[in-house]
Amino acid sequence: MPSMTYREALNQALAEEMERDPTVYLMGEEVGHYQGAYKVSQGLLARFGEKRVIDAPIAECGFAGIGVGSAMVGLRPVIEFMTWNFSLVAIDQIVNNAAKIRQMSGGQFAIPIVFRGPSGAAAQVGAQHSQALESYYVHIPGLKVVAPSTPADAKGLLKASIRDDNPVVFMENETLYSTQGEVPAGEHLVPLGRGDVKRVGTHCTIVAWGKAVHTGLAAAKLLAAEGIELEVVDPRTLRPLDEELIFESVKKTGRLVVVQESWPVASFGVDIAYRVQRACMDELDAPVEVVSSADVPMPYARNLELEVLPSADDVVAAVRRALYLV
Amino acid sequence: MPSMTYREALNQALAEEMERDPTVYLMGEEVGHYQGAYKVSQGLLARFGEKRVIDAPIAECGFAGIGVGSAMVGLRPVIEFMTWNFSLVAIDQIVNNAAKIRQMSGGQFAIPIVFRGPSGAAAQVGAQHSQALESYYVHIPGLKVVAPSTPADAKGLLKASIRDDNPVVFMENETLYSTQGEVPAGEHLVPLGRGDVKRVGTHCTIVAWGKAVHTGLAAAKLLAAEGIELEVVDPRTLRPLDEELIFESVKKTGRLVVVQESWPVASFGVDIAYRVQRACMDELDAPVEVVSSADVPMPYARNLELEVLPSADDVVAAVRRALYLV
Amino acid sequence: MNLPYAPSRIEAVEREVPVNKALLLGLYRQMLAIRRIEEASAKAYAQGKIGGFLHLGIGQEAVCVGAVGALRPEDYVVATYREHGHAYAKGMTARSILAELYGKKTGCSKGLGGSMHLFDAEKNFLGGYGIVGGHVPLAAGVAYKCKYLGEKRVTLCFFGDGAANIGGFFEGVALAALWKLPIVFICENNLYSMGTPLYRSLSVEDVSMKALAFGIARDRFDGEDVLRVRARLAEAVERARETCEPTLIEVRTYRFRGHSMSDPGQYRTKDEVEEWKKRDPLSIARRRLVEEADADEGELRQIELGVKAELEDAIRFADESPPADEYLPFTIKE
Amino acid sequence: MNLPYAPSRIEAVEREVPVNKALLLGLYRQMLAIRRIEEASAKAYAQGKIGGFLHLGIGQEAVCVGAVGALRPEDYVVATYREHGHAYAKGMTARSILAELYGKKTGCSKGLGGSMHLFDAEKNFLGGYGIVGGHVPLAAGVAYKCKYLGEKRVTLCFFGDGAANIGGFFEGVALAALWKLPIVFICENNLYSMGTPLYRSLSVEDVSMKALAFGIARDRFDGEDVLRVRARLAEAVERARETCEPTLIEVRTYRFRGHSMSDPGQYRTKDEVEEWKKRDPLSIARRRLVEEADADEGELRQIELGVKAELEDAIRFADESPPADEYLPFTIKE
Ligand SMILES: Cc1ncc(C[n+]2csc(CCOP(=O)(O)OP(=O)(O)O)c2C)c(N)n1
Ligand SMILES: Cc1ncc(C[n+]2csc(CCOP(=O)(O)OP(=O)(O)O)c2C)c(N)n1
Ligand SMILES: [Mg+2]
Ligand SMILES: [Mg+2]
Repeated sequence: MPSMTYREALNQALAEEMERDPTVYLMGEEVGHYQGAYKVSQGLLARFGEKRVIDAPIAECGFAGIGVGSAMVGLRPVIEFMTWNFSLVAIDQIVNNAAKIRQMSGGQFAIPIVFRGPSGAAAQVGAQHSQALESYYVHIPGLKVVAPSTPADAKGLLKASIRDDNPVVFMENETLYSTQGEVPAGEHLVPLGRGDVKRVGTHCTIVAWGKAVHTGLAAAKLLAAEGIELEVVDPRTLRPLDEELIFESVKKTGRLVVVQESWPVASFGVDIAYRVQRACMDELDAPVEVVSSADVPMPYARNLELEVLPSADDVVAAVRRALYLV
Repeated sequence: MPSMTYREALNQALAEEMERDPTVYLMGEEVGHYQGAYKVSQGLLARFGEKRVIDAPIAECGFAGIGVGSAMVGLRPVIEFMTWNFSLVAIDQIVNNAAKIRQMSGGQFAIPIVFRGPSGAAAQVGAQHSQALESYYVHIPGLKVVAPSTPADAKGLLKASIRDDNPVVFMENETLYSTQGEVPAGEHLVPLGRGDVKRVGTHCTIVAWGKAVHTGLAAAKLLAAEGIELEVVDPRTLRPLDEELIFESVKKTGRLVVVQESWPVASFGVDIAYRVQRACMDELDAPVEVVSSADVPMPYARNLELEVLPSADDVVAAVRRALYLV
Repeated sequence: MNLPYAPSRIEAVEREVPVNKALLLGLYRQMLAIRRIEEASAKAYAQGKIGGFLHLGIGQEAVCVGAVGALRPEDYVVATYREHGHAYAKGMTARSILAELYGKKTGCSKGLGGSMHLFDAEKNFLGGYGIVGGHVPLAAGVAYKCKYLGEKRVTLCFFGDGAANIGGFFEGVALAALWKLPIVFICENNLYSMGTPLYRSLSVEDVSMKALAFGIARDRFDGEDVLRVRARLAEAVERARETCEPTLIEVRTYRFRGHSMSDPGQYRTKDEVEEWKKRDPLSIARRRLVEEADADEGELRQIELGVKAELEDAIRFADESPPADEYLPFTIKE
Repeated sequence: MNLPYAPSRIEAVEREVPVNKALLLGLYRQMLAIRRIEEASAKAYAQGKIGGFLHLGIGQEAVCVGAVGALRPEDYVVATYREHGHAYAKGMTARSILAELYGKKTGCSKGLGGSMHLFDAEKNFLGGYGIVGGHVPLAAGVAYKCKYLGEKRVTLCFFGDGAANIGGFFEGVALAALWKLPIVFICENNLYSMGTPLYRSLSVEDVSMKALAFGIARDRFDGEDVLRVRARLAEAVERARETCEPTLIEVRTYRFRGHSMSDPGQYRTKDEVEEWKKRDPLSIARRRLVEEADADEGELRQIELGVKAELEDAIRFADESPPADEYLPFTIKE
C-alpha cells in the first residue's frame, strides 16, 4: 500500500471523485491558484480547470449558500472553509438551509454537499482561530459529521462523504495534514457511520476522533510501559455514531475516557459519555471521564495554549482515575 | 405582590434598568414603533425616546456587532433578536467577539451586553423558526446563559443580566409571554448562577428550564394523582450552572429526568445528565433520563410538531422508567 | 482625478406596454386565483385550519405573476415566506398549496413545510424560505448550476425591501456579479418590512441602487401593471439567459394586509392603504382588458367562475385530505 | 423616468499636499519605527520566539500612519489582524507590541491576544480582529457610543480589500449610513486578499464604489505619500466629527511581503513587487524631507538612531519579560 500524508490522501480523494463524477466541484478561498491555504487542493486547478476548482472571495455565507443551492439541483459541491472558525459566518446556510431543506420540502430535495476544512487549534493562532466546533455541527439533525484521524480514513471518508446524499460536515485538522500513513490506492471507501479500533487493549477504552485520537494513542504508549493497555476507539463519523463499537469496547474494558479538543459544556464528548453510562451501566467499573480543552477562549502564549489543550498527560491522569490508581 | 405576565415582567425589568442607568439601551427589529414583535418592549419608545429604543433594520450581524462595540466602550446594550433563530446570522459576533474580547485583550475590556429574545418552537412556525438553541450558546466560554420560566424570574434575571459585566444570552419563550405570576415590585434581582426548586418532591428530580419547567410541572401534576411526587429544579441560569442545587435534589430523590426542548445530541440536557451521573453515582438508583425534542428538523403539521416536542406524557414515561414502573 | 459613477446598464424609463389580450387574460386569471387562494387561507386561518405564520401577498399579485410570467417552465424560482402567489404562478396547483397550508399529506411539501416552505421539484419552484436574505446565496447557487451545466435556464430570486440590509443578500449578489450568473434578483419593495417603513431601514430607499456597488444591470418601476412587470422582467431574464448577466430589479408594490395574520398594521394610516387599493393590480388588469382589449363581461365572468370552481375544489381537497402522518428521518439512507 | 446616479459627496481629485517639515518628520519617524518593529518580528518569528500567524504591513506604513495621524488621542481605532503599525501609530509602544508577539505577560494584551489581537484601552486602540469583516459592525458600535453620549470622537475602522465581499462589512456600513455614525471606514486595498488579486474577488475593483449603495461620502487615492493620506483622512475625520457623516475610503497600497510568514507570495511576479518597492512610503517621505523640506542627513540620522535605540530596548524588553502565566477565567465575578 502506498504511504502518503493525510493532506495527500484528501487530495487523492478529491481528484478521484472529481474524475469519477463531473458534477463534483470544489469551491473555497484560495483552493485554486494558491493550491489551497493548506495545500489540500494542490494541482486540482491544473487538472480540472477553473470551472470545477473555484477560488471564492471571502464571503462564506455566499459561497456556502451557492453550494447548497447548486446541490439542490443536481451538483455535488465540496465547499472548503479555510478553517471551520470561519464557518460561523455561514452557519445559517448549513443549519437552516442544508440541514432542513429535505424535511421542509417533504423529501423532494436532497442536498449532497460536503463542507470541509481544518478544525481546532493549530499553534498560537489565538482565540478567534482556535475552535474545535464539532459539537456545534453534531447537534444538528439533517447533517452528517465526519472527523478522520488517519490518511487512510481521510481518503475513504472523504470519498464516501462526496457520494453521500446528505449534507456532510467534514472536519480535518491542520496538525494532521503532514502525518503519514498507508492508504489503499483507488476505490477505497470508508462507509459513514462505521468506527474503527485504532489500538486494541484491555484495561480502559479511549474514545477520540480527529487529532485527539493521536493524543489517546500517545497516552496508550506512555501507559503501556506500566502494563496498562488502552483500547483506542475512533468513531470516525460523529453523526451517525457507531455506538455499538463503542459499547462493545467499554463492555470489554469496563472503563471509558473520552478525549476531545472541544470545549466541555454541551459537547459531543459528554454526549458519548452519557450514552455509554446509560448503555453500559452494569459493565462500567468507574465513572466515565471526559478530557476536553479548558473551558476558556484560547490564549495566545504557547505555554498557556498547551495548558488549555488536552494532552496525553491529561489522558493518562484520567485513565489513572478511571482505574482508581490515584 | 402584583401579578403580571412574563411579558410585562420583562418589560418592567427593561424599564427599571433603563430608568436606573442611562447607558442601557434597547436595540432590535420592531422594538420601538411596533412596540416589539411580541410586545415585550411596549411603551418603552414613548418613555425613553428613539435614542434609547432603536428600531434596527434586518441586519442581525450588524446590530449585534454594534452592541458589542458599544459595550466595549461603556454602554450596556440590550440587543433583541426577534427570535433566537435569527441569531445564527449573527452568531460570529457573539462567539468570536462578545465572548472572546475579554480574553484576547488581556482583561482590558468587558462586554456588558444582553442578547435576548424568544427561543424554541411557537406553534407550527416550521423548521427554520423552531429551534431551541441553548445548547449552542451554553457551549461557549465567555458567555453567561439564562432561561427564565416564570414572570418573577424573568424580571429578576433580566435585571441582573443587564447589570452583569459579561455578555449574557437571555432566552425567553414565546409560549410563556402570556403566562401570569406574582412578581416583586421594584428592586427584584435574581442572581445569575442560582437555581430554584419550583416544586418540592421526593420520588424523582426533574431538571428543566424555560418552557420545559412547565412540562415538568404538568407531569408532576399527572403523577401526583398516583402518589408520585416529583421535585422540579429550575437552574434558571444555564451557565454558570447551580450544580449544587441539582446534586442536592438528586441525592435526595435518587432519580433524575432532564427535560429540554433542545435537540438531544451534544445538548445541555445531556451535559447535566452526565454531570449528575458522575457526581451522584452512589446516590442514583436509576440511569438518568433525558427527554428532548425528537432529533429532526421541525415538521409543520401540528400533529407531527406535537410528536416532536417533549410533552408531559413523555416526561411521565421517563419518570416511570426511572422508577422501574415499566 | 474625478471618479466615474458606476454605469447603470438600464435606462429605467417607464415604458407603456401595449395590451395583448390573450396574454393579459391569462395573467389576470392567475392573479385572481392567487387572490382567492389567499382569501381562502385567511378564512381557514381564522377557523384554525391553518396554523403558524401566514403572510399574504394580497395587493402584490402583479409582481409575482408578471415576473414568473417572463420565465420558461424550465427556469427556476426561489422565494421568501410570502410566496403563495409565486408558487401558483410557477404552475403549482391551488390544491397542493392549500393542502400544504392545512398541514396535509397531500400538500406540496407533504405538510412538513407549511406556508413559508412551499416546494415543487417538478415545477422548478425551489422553495419559500423563512430566514430573511438566507435564500439569496442559495438562489445564486441554483444559477451557478445552470451555468456549470451549460443550461440556458434562468433563476428568479424574489426578496423584500427588508432583506436589502442583510449580509446574505449582499454576498449572494456579489458572487452572482463576480461570476456572472444567469439570475435576476427582484425586490418586491412593498415599502415596509414588518412595521418598519423604508426610511427607517434604508439610507438609500431605492434598492436597485445596490447594483452600483457590484456593477450589474438594474431596473426599477412600479408594479401594479402585470404587463409592465412581465415586459420589464423579460428583458432581464433574456439578458441572464443569453449573456449570464445578473440584474437587480426593484418593483414598488404594496400589501393590503398586515405583515402576517397577527399584525393589525397600525403603522400605516387607513388613507394610505385606501390610496394604494386604488391601484389594485386586479382592478387595473380587468380595466385594461375591458377598455383596451375589448374583453366583454361574459368573458371575464367565465374566468371568474372558473377560478371559483378551482378554489371550491381545492378547499374541499385540502379539507378532506388526510393529515400529514410522518416526518422524514434526518438522513437519506444509502 | 431616468434614474439618478447616487451622488458621491467627494470630488476625489489627487491634490498635492505641501510639505510641513515638523509634521513629516514625526510621521517619518513613526513609519520607520513600524518598519523596524516588523522586521524585528520577522526575525523573532524565524527564531521561534513568535508563533502563530504573523501578518506584516511592510510597504503599507503610510496608510496607517497617515490615517491615524488625522485623529485625536481620544478617537478610536479598530483594525484587522495586520495591525502592528496601526497600534504603534495610535501611541502604543514598541515594547508592549513586541512583548505581546513574544507571548509575554508584559505585552499589551498580557500575552493572551498575540499578533492579531493587540489592544490598548488607554490609547483607544480597540483591537486587531481575525475574522475578516467581523470587526466592521463592532467599529460602528464604537461610533454608536460616541454619538449616544454626544462625544465628538471619531472611530476609524481599517479593513482589507478582501473584506469588501463579506456580510459583516456591508451590514456595518449600512447601519452607519442609516444612523449617521461618526466613523470612517478605510480600506487598505493592497490588491490582494491572501493570494487572490482584485479581479478575482471584486466585480467592481474600486471598493469606495460600495458607498453608492448607501449614499455616503467616499474617497479614493494612492497611499504611498503619508502626507496625502493624512490630509485626505483629515477631511473625512472632521466630517465625521462635525456632522456624524460616515465616509468610505479606499487607499491603494501594497504589501512587500507575503500575506503571512508562511506565504512565499508566488502569485505575484518579482517585477511587480520591485515596481511597487520603488514607491516605498519610507523612501518617499525621506526624499520629500530632503528635497522639499531641507532636512539634512544629520537630522534624519538622528531619527534613525533614535528608532534603533527604541527597538533595541523593546526587543530586550520582550526577550527578558516573563512569559504569560495565566489566562483569564471566562467570566467577570460580580
Ligand atoms: C434574519 C431574519 N431576521 C428577522 C426575521 C423576522 N422577519 C420575518 S419577515 C420580516 C420582515 C421582512 O420584510 P421584507 O423583506 O420587506 O419582506 P415583506 O415581508 O415586506 O414581504 C422580519 C423582520 C427573519 N425571518 N429573518
Ligand atoms: C471570515 C474569514 N474568512 C477567511 C479568513 C482567512 N483569511 C485571513 S486574512 C484573509 C485575506 C484577507 O485579505 P484582505 O482583506 O485584502 O486583507 P490583507 O490581508 O490584504 O491585509 C483571509 C482569507 C478569515 N480570517 N476570516
Ligand atoms: Mg417589505
Ligand atoms: Mg488585501
